[in-house]
Amino acid sequence: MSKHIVSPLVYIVIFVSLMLGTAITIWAAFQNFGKFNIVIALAIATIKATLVVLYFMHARYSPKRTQLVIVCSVFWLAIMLALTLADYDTRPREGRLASANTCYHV
Amino acid sequence: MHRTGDLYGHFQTLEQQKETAALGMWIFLVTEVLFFGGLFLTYTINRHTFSTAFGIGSNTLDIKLGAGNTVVLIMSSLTMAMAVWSAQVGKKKLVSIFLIATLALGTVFLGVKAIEYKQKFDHHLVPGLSFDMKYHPTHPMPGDDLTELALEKEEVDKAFAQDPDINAHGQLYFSLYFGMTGLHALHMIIGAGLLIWLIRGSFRGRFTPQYNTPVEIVGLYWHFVDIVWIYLFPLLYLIDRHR
Amino acid sequence: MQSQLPIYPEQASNFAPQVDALMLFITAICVFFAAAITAVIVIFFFKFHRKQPNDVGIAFDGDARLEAAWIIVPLILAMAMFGWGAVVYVDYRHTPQDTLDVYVIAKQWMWKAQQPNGVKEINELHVPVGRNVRLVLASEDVIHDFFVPAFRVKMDVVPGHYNTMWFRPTKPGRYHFFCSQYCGTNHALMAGWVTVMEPSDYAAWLSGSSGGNANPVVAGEKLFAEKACITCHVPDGTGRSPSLNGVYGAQVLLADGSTVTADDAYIRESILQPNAKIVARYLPLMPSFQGQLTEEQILALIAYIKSLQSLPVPAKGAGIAPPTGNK
Amino acid sequence: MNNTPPAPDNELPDTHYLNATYGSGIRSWLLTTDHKRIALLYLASVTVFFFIGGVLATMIRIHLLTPTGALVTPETYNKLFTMHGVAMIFFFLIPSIPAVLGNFLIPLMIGAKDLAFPKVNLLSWYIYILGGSFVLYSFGTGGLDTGWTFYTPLSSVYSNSAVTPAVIGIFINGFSSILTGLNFIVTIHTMRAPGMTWFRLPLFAWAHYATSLVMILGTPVIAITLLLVGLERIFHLGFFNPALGGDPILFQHLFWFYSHPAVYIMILPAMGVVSEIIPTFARKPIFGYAFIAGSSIAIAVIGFLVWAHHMFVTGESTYAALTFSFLSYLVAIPSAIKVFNWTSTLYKGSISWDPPMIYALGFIGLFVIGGLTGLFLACLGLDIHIHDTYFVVAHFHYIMVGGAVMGYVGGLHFWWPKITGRLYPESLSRAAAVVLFIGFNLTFFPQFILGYLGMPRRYHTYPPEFQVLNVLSTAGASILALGYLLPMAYLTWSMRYGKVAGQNPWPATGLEWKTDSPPPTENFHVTPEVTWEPYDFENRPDLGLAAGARPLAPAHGDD
Repeated sequence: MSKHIVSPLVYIVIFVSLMLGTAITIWAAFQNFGKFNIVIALAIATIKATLVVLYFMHARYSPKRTQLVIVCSVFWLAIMLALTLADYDTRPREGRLASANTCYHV
Repeated sequence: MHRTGDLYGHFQTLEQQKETAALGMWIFLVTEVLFFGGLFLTYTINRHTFSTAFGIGSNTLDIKLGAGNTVVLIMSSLTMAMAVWSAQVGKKKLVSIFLIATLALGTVFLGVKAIEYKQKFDHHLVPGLSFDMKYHPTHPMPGDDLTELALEKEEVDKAFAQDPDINAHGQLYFSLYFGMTGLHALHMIIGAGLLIWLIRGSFRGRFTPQYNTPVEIVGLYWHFVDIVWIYLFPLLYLIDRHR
Repeated sequence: MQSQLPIYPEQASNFAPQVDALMLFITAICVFFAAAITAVIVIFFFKFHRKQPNDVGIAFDGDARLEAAWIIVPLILAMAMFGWGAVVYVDYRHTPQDTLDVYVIAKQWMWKAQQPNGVKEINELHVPVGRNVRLVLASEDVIHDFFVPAFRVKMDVVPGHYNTMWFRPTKPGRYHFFCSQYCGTNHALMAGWVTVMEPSDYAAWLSGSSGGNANPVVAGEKLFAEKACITCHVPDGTGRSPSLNGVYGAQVLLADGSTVTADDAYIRESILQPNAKIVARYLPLMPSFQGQLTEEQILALIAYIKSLQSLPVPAKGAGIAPPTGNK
Repeated sequence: MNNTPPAPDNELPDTHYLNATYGSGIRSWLLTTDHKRIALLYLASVTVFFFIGGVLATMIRIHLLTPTGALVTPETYNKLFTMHGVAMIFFFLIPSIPAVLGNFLIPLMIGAKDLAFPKVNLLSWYIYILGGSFVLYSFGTGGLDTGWTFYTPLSSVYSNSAVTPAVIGIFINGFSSILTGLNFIVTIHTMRAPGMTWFRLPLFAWAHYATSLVMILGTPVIAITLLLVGLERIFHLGFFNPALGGDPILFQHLFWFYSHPAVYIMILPAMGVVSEIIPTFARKPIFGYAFIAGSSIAIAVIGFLVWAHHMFVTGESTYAALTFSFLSYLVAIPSAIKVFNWTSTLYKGSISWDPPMIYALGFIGLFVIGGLTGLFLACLGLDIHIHDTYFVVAHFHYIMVGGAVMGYVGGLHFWWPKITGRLYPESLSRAAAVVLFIGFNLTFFPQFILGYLGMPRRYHTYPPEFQVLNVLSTAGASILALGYLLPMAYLTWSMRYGKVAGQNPWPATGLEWKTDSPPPTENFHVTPEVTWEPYDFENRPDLGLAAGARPLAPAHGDD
């Protein structure tokens, strides 16, 4: 597809960043950030995934069409998650028998 | 289809053929994103509702094995990327070496996964009739860390007092755990099959700077499988490690 | 078989005229467009019929103004439909305060209804005319749906969820109700009759048929003692758990600082998942009663707690948020 | 232009895809990678499912003649409508136009020798057959009584019928759909002939591009959802079972995330067919090409934002309901654009009364009713009353049968000469189209009234006051059945005895008409080059029509 050849040096840098990201994820999981634990974990995972897509999968050097395909996949995933969760989160009282506000960590 | 050299008859040029194959793989990956997406949504809603049970379930997973596997898989992504590079610059021997390395790392990952599954079987944590979150804390296995186990017992007992259905809810966690990692492992196995096919090709020197499409698109697939794991690891192993 | 062919069901609730007006509005617009398009097509079909076998039609450019017109006009009409529909819908969802509450439990393939005084009915529902009636719907197995065409009301009955619906019958009579969510083999037999009665008749009916049926408040009070709830939930607020006097319908302050309205669903959740929402200043001590109570027993407990609504709230030992707090 | 001499008018070309020798006998069909032969494999297999679904529908209508339902038991009735829905939706409507006509035509229309991935195309047919076998196995061993919607916990816990093989079959079949969509998207991107720019693409191709988007983005979600239902049944897991902590509402979200857009998988290709037929038989460029193309994409995209309008009475939050209702109204606009543009195209056309045109105009009539009644259902205040009644049944049959099937049959009539090289009896087929239109309206229009009167769907027995309308509906269904049997009969007859069609019998402007009928295996003897705008009859002397009635005007100011 792309004529661009990514140099092994870039791959190594990305690999090291991914390792670093993994280490930070594990470290952060053992700290208590309250509800931000999940946010941090997902943020790091997303950064890692982005690095893989951009460099290992060459999306950065790919034609616009490929980049559009990637954006679409993320967009549709977001539609599915966001609109479903929007229903759950705005129910006046979640009728289910349990709820997120557990006092497990009290 | 007629085929002339590397070019299939319904294409005009090699370039067109390569573009087509890559676009096809990308679009396939889009469907994969949505496929796993349905599972992630199910996971999200249930984790939201049953955070206690999910926390306990998550803490029974072996974080060392999980983290180790993460490292192994990312390394395999690196070797896969290097295989693509080797093909692009025409280092035929390196192509084979890197592909074999990728396959080896993938196999290690699957082996570790098998060990983890075996553990869950032994601990009665596989969804089904014998599922019991209280089993393992009261039946130590050789080599268990007993203080860790005592902590787990306390946690399970406490949760059980508050939620007699904790086994059902814990089973939801493990259903999703096996569902998601199982589907991921299935993708790894398919990927390993594709790698074997590539390695055979590379031994015959098939991949050159002019023609390396198979290596590239299998690479895309392999990296995608890696990305899925990048999300699975924190979502399954690291829910509640800061207790 | 009826002698004439009706095109809409009887109007027997406050919603029926609203829904029928909305129906008429949308029908008018749609009939206009459908007729206009059909007429134009038919006219063109004959008027521009090909004369010679090798004739060609006359090409002309697209017209941006025309395109804009048939984007904007339908959009405006669609928004009008949306807006009107939304107004009616909000009315459906906004239950008035002064409702007569009837519990309706669905199971394959029957409906059980329980009047506030404990009278139980099967596949029948009696309600007084002119009163706001609220149905609290629970399912014991699969998803069902309570549908009264004459009232234009419908709500799914989802296992594991409490759904509620309300209406105000406006005309005495007997009306069909149906299960309208497919629920298995005898789905079509899961139907019955709503009887709308004059309030005096309703009162007479209630007292006449109450024999043999335990009053849910009484049953709930008995359960409250049997299950030892009372040992912690001491009415004067000195127990390990908050007093339940006056809690129903009030705002409860939770440990995490938020407040929640103590409605049926909250009380149900507190019985089944006590630690989901802990009242401020209290410990998560209460065991869960999941699996130990039937749906009917839970409803009885709720009815009992509701009957405590008017009792004095102790100064200390209640979970109710201070009245100055954010509502 | 085509460099081969056209075959004489009264005989088929010497070699074409049907008689070309690549292998012998049945193997040359079962192992073919030729998109045209695969399309015919699909044609045969979807017809089988249409037939199964049709027989079940007939039994349903006969059963409903009397309020007490004399024909079958409640269990059987529930199985009838469930299997009717599953067979028709997953195995007929969704693959019908894309996998038969789309498969056959897209490479021809864009001037390619085949789809981008011919082997994948064959694979997707085998997947379809495998999935179909599972579902037929389920039908044959206990049947299926969950409703095609598979709502949990009825499907996952309470139903005693053969749910597991059915959900596995639909899961498998999903990949057939995904691979077809993938193939189309890639083909349209990378395989176009020289000169075939995006805005010269036939609207049929645009519609299939939009359809394929829905296929690849939605189908994986239904696949995983039904897989979870299957696992729930086999291993007694609790994803959607409230007794085990799961949530049945979550199932509905996941299910409709695909199954609402799936309606667009059915209707968009039919719209594409109509967009081809109208300009051809009005002999003029289509009005508002770019708007029709764009509205296909808009429908595919906005169609993904409306799914929870199937859940207004589940206890969905008010805010979510308002959002989904609003978005549902937005999706009506692109459909309106199409209808207005088709109608305008007729203006000052040279309209022939050929059978495909009758079908296409019938499509518009039925689709308008189907589409407009969608406005009733999107309306929050109204949906509460008509949800899950026969109003819904009538509405979606107007879209799926009146729309999609009418488009499919019309498309078959339009391209039949290309597919088989032969023509069918003209007056008979024109009559069949009229019978179909009348029969359809008689069957389904009474159901709107039944629904508003409050007759719930999926009832094997109903109160006597609903009988008159049910009898009307059943009477209409018998006419409708005739409307389907007629084309089946004369199209089959024409394969052998029909008059030879020649390259371009109508004539039409698309590339597919610039090759032999039936086309050669490689589609074109020489790779074609496109130098004309779509649906332009005036600058096409090769069509042999009265050229240039007036000075040439650019067909589309906007491309």
